[in-house]
Amino acid sequence: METSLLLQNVLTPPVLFFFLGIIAVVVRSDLEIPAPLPKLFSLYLLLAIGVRGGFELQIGIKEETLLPTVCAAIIMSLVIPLICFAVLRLKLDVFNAAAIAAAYGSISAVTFITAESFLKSQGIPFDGWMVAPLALMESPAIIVGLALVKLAAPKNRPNKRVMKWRKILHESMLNGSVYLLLGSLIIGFLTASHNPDGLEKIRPFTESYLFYGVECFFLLDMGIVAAQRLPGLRKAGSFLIVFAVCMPVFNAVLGVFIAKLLLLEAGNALLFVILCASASYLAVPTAMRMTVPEAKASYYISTTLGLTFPFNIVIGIPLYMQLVNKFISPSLG
Amino acid sequence: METSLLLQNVLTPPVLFFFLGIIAVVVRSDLEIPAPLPKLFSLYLLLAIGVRGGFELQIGIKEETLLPTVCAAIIMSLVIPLICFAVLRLKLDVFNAAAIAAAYGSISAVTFITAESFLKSQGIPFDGWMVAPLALMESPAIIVGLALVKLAAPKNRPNKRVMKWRKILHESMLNGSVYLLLGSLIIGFLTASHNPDGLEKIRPFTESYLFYGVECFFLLDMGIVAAQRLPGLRKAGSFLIVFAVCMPVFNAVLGVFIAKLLLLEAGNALLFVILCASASYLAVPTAMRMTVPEAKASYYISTTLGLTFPFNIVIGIPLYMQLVNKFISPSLG
Amino acid sequence: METSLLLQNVLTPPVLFFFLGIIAVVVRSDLEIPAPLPKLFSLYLLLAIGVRGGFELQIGIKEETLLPTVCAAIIMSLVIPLICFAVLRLKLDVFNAAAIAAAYGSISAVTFITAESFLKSQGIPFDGWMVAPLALMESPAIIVGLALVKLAAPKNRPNKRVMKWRKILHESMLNGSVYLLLGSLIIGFLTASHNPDGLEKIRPFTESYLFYGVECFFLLDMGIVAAQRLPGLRKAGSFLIVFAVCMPVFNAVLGVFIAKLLLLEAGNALLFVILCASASYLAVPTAMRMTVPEAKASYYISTTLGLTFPFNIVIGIPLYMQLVNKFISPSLG
Amino acid sequence: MKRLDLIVSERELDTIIEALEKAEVPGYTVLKHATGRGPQTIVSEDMEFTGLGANAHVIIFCEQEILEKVKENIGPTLSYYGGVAYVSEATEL
Amino acid sequence: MKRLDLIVSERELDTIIEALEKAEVPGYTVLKHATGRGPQTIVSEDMEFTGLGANAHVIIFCEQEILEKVKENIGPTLSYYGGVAYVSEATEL
Amino acid sequence: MKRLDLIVSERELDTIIEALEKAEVPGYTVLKHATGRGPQTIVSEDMEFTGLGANAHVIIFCEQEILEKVKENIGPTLSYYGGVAYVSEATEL
Ligand SMILES: Nc1ncnc2c1ncn2[C@@H]1O[C@H](COP(=O)(O)O)[C@@H](O)[C@H]1O
Ligand SMILES: Nc1ncnc2c1ncn2[C@@H]1O[C@H](COP(=O)(O)O)[C@@H](O)[C@H]1O
Ligand SMILES: Nc1ncnc2c1ncn2[C@@H]1O[C@H](COP(=O)(O)O)[C@@H](O)[C@H]1O
Ligand code: NA
Ligand code: NA
Ligand code: NA
Repeated sequence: METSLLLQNVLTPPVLFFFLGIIAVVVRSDLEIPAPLPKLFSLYLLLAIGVRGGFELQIGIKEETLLPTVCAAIIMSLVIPLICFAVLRLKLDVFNAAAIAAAYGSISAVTFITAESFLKSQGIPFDGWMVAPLALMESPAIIVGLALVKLAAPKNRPNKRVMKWRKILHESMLNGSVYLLLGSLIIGFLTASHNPDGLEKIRPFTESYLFYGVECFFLLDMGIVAAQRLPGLRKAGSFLIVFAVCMPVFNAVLGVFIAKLLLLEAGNALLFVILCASASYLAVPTAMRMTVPEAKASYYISTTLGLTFPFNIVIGIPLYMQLVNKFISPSLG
Repeated sequence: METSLLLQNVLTPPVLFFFLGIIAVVVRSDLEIPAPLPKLFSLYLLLAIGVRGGFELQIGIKEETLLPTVCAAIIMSLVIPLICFAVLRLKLDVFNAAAIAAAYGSISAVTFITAESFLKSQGIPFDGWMVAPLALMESPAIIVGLALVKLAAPKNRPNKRVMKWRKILHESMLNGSVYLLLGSLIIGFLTASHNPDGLEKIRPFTESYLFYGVECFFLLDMGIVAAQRLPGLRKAGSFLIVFAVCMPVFNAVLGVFIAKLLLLEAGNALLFVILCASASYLAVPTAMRMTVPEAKASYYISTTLGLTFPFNIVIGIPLYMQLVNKFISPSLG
Repeated sequence: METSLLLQNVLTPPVLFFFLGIIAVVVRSDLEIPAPLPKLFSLYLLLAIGVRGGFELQIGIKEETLLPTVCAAIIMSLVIPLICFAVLRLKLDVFNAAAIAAAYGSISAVTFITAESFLKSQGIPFDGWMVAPLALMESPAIIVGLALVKLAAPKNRPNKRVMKWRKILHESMLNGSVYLLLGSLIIGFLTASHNPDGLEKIRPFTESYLFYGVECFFLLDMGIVAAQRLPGLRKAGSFLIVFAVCMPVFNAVLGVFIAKLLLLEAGNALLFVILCASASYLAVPTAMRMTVPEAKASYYISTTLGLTFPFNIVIGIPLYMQLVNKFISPSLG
Repeated sequence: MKRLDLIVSERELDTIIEALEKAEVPGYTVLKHATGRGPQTIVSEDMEFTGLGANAHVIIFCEQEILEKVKENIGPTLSYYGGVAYVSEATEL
Repeated sequence: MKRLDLIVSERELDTIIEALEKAEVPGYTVLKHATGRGPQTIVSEDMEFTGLGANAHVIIFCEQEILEKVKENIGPTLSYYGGVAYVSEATEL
Repeated sequence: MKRLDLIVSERELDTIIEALEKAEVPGYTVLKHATGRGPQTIVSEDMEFTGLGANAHVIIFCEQEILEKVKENIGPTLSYYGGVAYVSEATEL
């Protein structure tokens, strides 16, 4: 059964375009999507996810599972970086370990979207408000990462640069992509509650085929980027390669158990697992670049973008689905 | 009642995104929409407004109020710069006064669109052909501005640069955004009259949710730009700050009286008022930059973009609506 | 009758926007569509054509005319460059002759799209799988062009650069735009055969009004580019000017005869003729630039983009339609 | 050999390039989308969408004689519209 | 007259420009979207969409005295975040 | 210290950078999307969408010895595909 799930996941346009991007690099085609077009896609996707999430949140605000799920998600985004940090310290210095740990505590919105598409194609229902935990998992992970640097780093940091809590909070909340996602969420929520007409006008922009098409385009670019990043990862050594594949699976297993405790149904459970298993390549690296320049950008970008992201998109989603089927809805397993 | 109108205006997605952009700058988020994406949105909006306007013009061409309205609009775009020039000369030299005056005689297409959205959300009908006066108010304002420089400027202009009428006309008619708007208007008109099929194929592109979505995106960027411009305005001094808020209101009041004379109904009246009250940050600055380099770009850009635009979008539209309600359709006031 | 067909072709939004672009250059408006926006439109159009073609191919795969048409198209893309080369050698050296010849053997996707729009507006049916021959005509033309250089060029090429077959194949198949078109075709095909749901989600993105709108935008830019290219062509001399107009017509006549032999109906016949008559300005120039730097880019770009493309878009399509009507479906002629 | 660096508004680029061509420079390179501040003006990124145009950085490698002609030709434009022009030494690799 | 070329990460640009303004440079020009490699880092195009930011190339024409002040002001940023700063001779055209 | 300015077609950039790496330059900076004219070719903005690629401006700060190696490595590419390479003096700030 797993291969059939895998195939069903792979044979969707977004994942196929992701492969098209990877193959382009492998066969040395000169296909490229020049800057700032990927930024356009990324801004659009964040805005669209946010607005939709705000709307769904307004509808689902009274559902019983919502609050526990959000809280559990935030806790996961605090705990996962700590686990990752412990593992990474086996081989890496404090700066690099903290930066990578923060990335794995945070989330990847595009992995989330792809999982949603997968659920839809499988006919498995899920709640739109799962975007809320998504939006709330970035900041805590960044805070933990920076706090680890503050507390664990050698006291004599070069240039006596002291990290201030104020700065940590700023980087974690006001980072461009976190800000746009949270802001759009609030706009979606406000519009849904005070201006249903306005909502009807913006929804097609954020939910129709345009979203699906941009997702395909973005994944095409992500395929190119991921494949270009892979050699960088090889340089970083086998420890990080193993980490970039095993850590998401470990986090996913953790996520399955929490999802079971939360009594989530299969669809929401998969999304929750994806939040745990995916790693950030937007907000966290940006925050780290500014505040922890000692960490190598090539490390935290190559692990998340070059290996964990493709792994999750291609193999992770159907694999986690099977885990969910087994442990959460055994009747379907 | 005004606060309720204000709230209804503010709680629409485009205005909320405008605020999101402003706040991003205030809280120092690093959110940015890199060039040339804002240009893409701006080109799309001009093209879409033009095509729709041409189509509506073709339908409404025989309506009685159309011709008088268009003529009145053109006259306003000639008269307003003269009034503004007189006011601005109190404190500024000829070059700066003429450049700013031209900007206030001209229009802001995005303010117009936002007012349309506002009318729709209020359920107040208006005519699509109001785009025609919009398209025809840019060139006259530029002509007046440049003519003022030609006539009033010190005879010994640096480098003995003589302004030729030919050049004035060229700048006023063939400026990129004027040209695209007028060209699209003509294309919309031609298509509507000779090729109804073609029209049906292009209309969804220019009128559907895509338009609304791009409007939101563009206003997000405008919020960022406006907030970045504000400090520049502070440098320019309090005279220009007061001007940038009071002049639009004065022009709006003028517009209300003309609208009453023209017997326009509430919807068209508000749009007419908006044309009078709004100021150009696309066509006029571009023309001025080329032909009147003596005027400071930071002056005419900061007043229009940094203050008049946000004022109109947030407070102006509901305020002018109330004026219209009071003087034009008193039964509703 | 011809003028009526011509008018019907010209009075469609895409062609009108093409004119708007040309006129912008002629009257020296400063309208411009900054890079990389044209690239965005071009990527989107290739992706959309490809996906749609793959889907239609999956439907039409068992149709009798499909295989012969594809084979004939490939043969044409091998034969036309040879004819062109023979003609061009009258005045040009091997390098330039081969590069231009390859361009005319290949195709222009936007000319093809415009012809489809024309057919739709005329109510003439055609098959969607005609995209398959389109996608398959680029590579062979490039191969012939490079083979001509390899075989006919002076043996002592500067820097003793030897052209390897491996490199020729790489350039002809893995060129960015060929790769995206073929890749999207395969994705469309795979999705259509294995995941009808996924297809339904991607189709509106590639076939709805978004496609038509982007086509308009792209043609606006192409108008600007073509008009800017024209002076370059004048420098290249009258031989190339005559060639750029007469060769497409000759190829079209050839195409009409082959289409008659293939028993194609009017719609497909016109598209087949367009494939023969149009010339590449994306894939072929890119391949030539890399492998035959001795050929002047201004020659092969200016002929295809500055003259053949506008000629085909404006006059060619209705002209070829009339040819098709005369020779293929005489009852309608 | 000399290296000339011009920084001018994108909107005056056509005039400048015409002037360069008239001075018969052997070649030139243009980098657009430059921003910056000078004694007179501030040019920021949003100039781009408003149509005001950012700055362009023009690099010219040429002989001293040509430099003289360039100076004559572009002088008026620079003094009217602003912009800077600096010369350094350069030798071919 | 001197010409100073700075190449720094776009994300530190604001700090750098503040430092330049404090040193009272007569003007500066910024070219963004630069990529490259240094002794410490590789900066590629995809830095752009991830928000990491590419590099910026900053050009400053100024007198020797100002250069000293610039050095003081931007020194710490360069040594902490990386980036290069080189000076050449230049004369006004 | 020397400053090397290369202006080459974007399409040859990979070859050039490989050559630079082989010459063991300490670093380099690339600015893409440059347009221009040389003795042989004109490169305009629309090269971008056609896939022909605009020019790239590559800046390298390095020692004289490395320059020699760079010259050897990129010489053939430059003479075959066109492009310019100029050297000036530079000192670290
Ligand atoms: N000292 C300088 N160093 C580098 N760039 C400058 C300098 N002065 C002016 N610029 C550039 O030249 C442009 C025009 O300056 P201005 O002469 O003030 O109009 C500015 O926007 C800067 O990009
Ligand atoms: N020797 C060099 N020549 C030119 N650019 C350099 C050089 N070294 C560093 N850079 C640029 O400076 C940036 C920062 O380098 P780094 O000091 O390694 O962080 C690099 O990404 C390059 O763009
Ligand atoms: N004298 C020059 N000064 C500045 N840039 C040049 C010069 N000559 C050539 N270039 C640049 O180098 C590119 C290639 O020139 P070419 O050698 O003619 O192929 C041109 O497109 C210009 O951008
Ligand atoms: Na995670
Ligand atoms: Na006005
Ligand atoms: Na052809």
